[in-house]
Amino acid sequence: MSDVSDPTETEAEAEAEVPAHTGSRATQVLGLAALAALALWVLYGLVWSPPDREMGDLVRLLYVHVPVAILFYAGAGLTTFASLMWLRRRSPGWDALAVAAAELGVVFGALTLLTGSIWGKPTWNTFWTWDARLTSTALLEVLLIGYLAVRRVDPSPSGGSTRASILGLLLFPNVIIVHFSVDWWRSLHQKATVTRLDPTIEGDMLVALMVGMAAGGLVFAWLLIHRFRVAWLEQQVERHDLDAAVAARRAEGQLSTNEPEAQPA
Amino acid sequence: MWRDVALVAGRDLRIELRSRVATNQVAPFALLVLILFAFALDPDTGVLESATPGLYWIVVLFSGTLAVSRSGSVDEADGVRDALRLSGLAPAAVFLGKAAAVVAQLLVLELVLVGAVGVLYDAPLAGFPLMTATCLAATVAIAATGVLYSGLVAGLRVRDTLLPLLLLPVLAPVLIGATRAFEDAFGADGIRGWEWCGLVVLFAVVYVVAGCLAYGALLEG
Amino acid sequence: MELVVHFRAAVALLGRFPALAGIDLDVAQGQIVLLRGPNGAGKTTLLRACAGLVPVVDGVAEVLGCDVRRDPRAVRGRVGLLGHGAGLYDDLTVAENVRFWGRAGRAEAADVAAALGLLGLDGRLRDVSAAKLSAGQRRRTSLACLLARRPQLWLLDEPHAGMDAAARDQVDALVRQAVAQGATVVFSSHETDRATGLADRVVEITGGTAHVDAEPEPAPTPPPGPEPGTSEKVTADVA
Amino acid sequence: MSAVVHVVAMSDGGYVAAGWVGAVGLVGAYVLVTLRRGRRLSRRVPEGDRRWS
Repeated sequence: MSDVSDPTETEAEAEAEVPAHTGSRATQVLGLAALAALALWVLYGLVWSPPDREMGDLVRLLYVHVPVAILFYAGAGLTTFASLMWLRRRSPGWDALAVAAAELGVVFGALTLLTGSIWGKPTWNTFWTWDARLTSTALLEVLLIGYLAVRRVDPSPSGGSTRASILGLLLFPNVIIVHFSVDWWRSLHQKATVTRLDPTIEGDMLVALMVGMAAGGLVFAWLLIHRFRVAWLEQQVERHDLDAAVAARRAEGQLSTNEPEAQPA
Repeated sequence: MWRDVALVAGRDLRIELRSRVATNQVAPFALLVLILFAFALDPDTGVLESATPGLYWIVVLFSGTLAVSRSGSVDEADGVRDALRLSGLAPAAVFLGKAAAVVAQLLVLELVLVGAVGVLYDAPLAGFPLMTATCLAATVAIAATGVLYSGLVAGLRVRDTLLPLLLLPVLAPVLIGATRAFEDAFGADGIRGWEWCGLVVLFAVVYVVAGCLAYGALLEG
Repeated sequence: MELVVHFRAAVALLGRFPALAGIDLDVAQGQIVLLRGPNGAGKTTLLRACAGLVPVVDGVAEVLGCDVRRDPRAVRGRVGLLGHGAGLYDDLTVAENVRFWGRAGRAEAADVAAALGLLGLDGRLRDVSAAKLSAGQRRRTSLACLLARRPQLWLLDEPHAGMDAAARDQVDALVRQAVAQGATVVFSSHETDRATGLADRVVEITGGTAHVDAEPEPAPTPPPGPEPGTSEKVTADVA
Repeated sequence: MSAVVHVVAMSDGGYVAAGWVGAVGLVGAYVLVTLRRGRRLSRRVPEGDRRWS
């Protein structure tokens, strides 16, 4: 196995001694932007924006909850899209993107449920209610966890990807059907009592929400790139192990030609 | 194509006829759960009666998971997967055949369970056209989704535990729709049962199509 | 001479293990080729790769004119594999198993009946469920399933294992008959004497590679020659 | 607009703090895990195959 790398790439970084991590100039810039946005978000969200007339300071939880929830759905959608592309193109990059998006989706999904319940307790006086949006969000989280579970248990590289991509492909359609049916189910019993979010947010509060979305989006993108590279590295390690295994296998063949009776365990 | 579907369905049903897993294990399990619900929800307070449609479909869903799991394990025997891949059967035909066999078993089970809730829960059985249509649609939906997902976990050591985790959340809309339709059939007010039945039909169509398209890739995986 | 199997530097994976590590193999139409080698050498994987059941990830792999690396499905209807797993449904009888796999492979009812007859499964064993068969009887049933489909390429993994002497003679006769009818046979066996007697060529496999010059030496007797039963003893071209 | 007033005047501060700390904490922990995984794997892969560096 040779470690020869592309000369054009190494020249630029020659003296910098390429560090062994998943960062690059692009992610550093993105990371700094994300940090700046995070700082702004904290200032706007916790300090500069006024409390809501009805919700009081609890509105500040929404500056976390809403961006995180949107990113959760974005992660799930991205998983489905990447799975579809993998099934069509079979290029390993799409597979890596699907894992990365799904794992980020699970993290942001957990946060969505967590911040949602924390907001729900003082607002509705309960951590959980059988609202359509809550129920379908929880189900999506379970589906994503199942997706990752399948990825983890299958030992063969390509088999695991095929299984997982079909599961990933079904993910978003499932969410749509689940959401649609749950929405209809709840609207029978109570006329949408808990979905008052939109009307009262304006002015500085709207700015805070927007800054939150920008900051969340930047963090998500930065993290996605890093997680994607981790998945990519996993594929590379697998490939290198494979090369080594092929070499070892051939060597075993050369050795045992002399004595064909040798029986490797 | 349809000849192959019939061939595979016939094989699965014949295996069921010989091994009697559905009749000797799944059906008694379903009845047992119905009885356990009666212990958990006091029959005298009327809770049981109002919850009957939901309980009925929960039992069908769990039994369906067992039936689907069994249907998948039939093909886990040594060398069968290879033989299936070599056989020249279209993957979609294998999928439809297996799903059809599960549908046949579940329909019989549902008939038994309808009788059981009528007797044990004193359910006000009525609205038979709606009930029949819902049963048909929901059974196709459960079987198609189940066979597709059991193909997804085929060959894994943890397939029996993973299958319910993947399958049950996906089937939530079927549970909701079929339950509402039954409530309407049993005479509850203000529920448009036929529309709920339509939702279940839509779900069934989506999963039959998805299964036909995806099963080939799963057999390879 | 038309090549039925043409492998060049083929790499095939079992999970993450390269069971075939760049193998070369050519088999001409009408040949009977014995794969020999220690356990774990890659014989089984080679046979399965020829059937398009194991993904070939590198090199050239053509079987019956189909590229099994690109499209492993194309060749499957035309090959028959007798693997380690019987591929039988335990709850079905012998006849039901053979009929199911036969009909799945578009075999006529007559082919199914003939296959059962040729393997001596049309008597008492016919209606015995597969779960109750002995190892040798299971093997014969699997072989009947293969036979009913009339494949062009026979891939037999240890066809003699677990069988009594009479059944082994039966297998050898079936192989010769198939070749006489234009099929090609690749098989592995540990029964060295019997297997080399049956084979036109021996290929030694170790460590996932073949150790012969991969060009098929023209067999001393042209392949369509030998009549069933009159086995020509052919020296193996082991490197 | 006085910053201090709003911070002090939080009536449901506990919930807000829990939400923000939980969010930042969980994402932070995930960031650390991901970066560490990346470092560990990077060492096993030759430079040329890390296309970004």
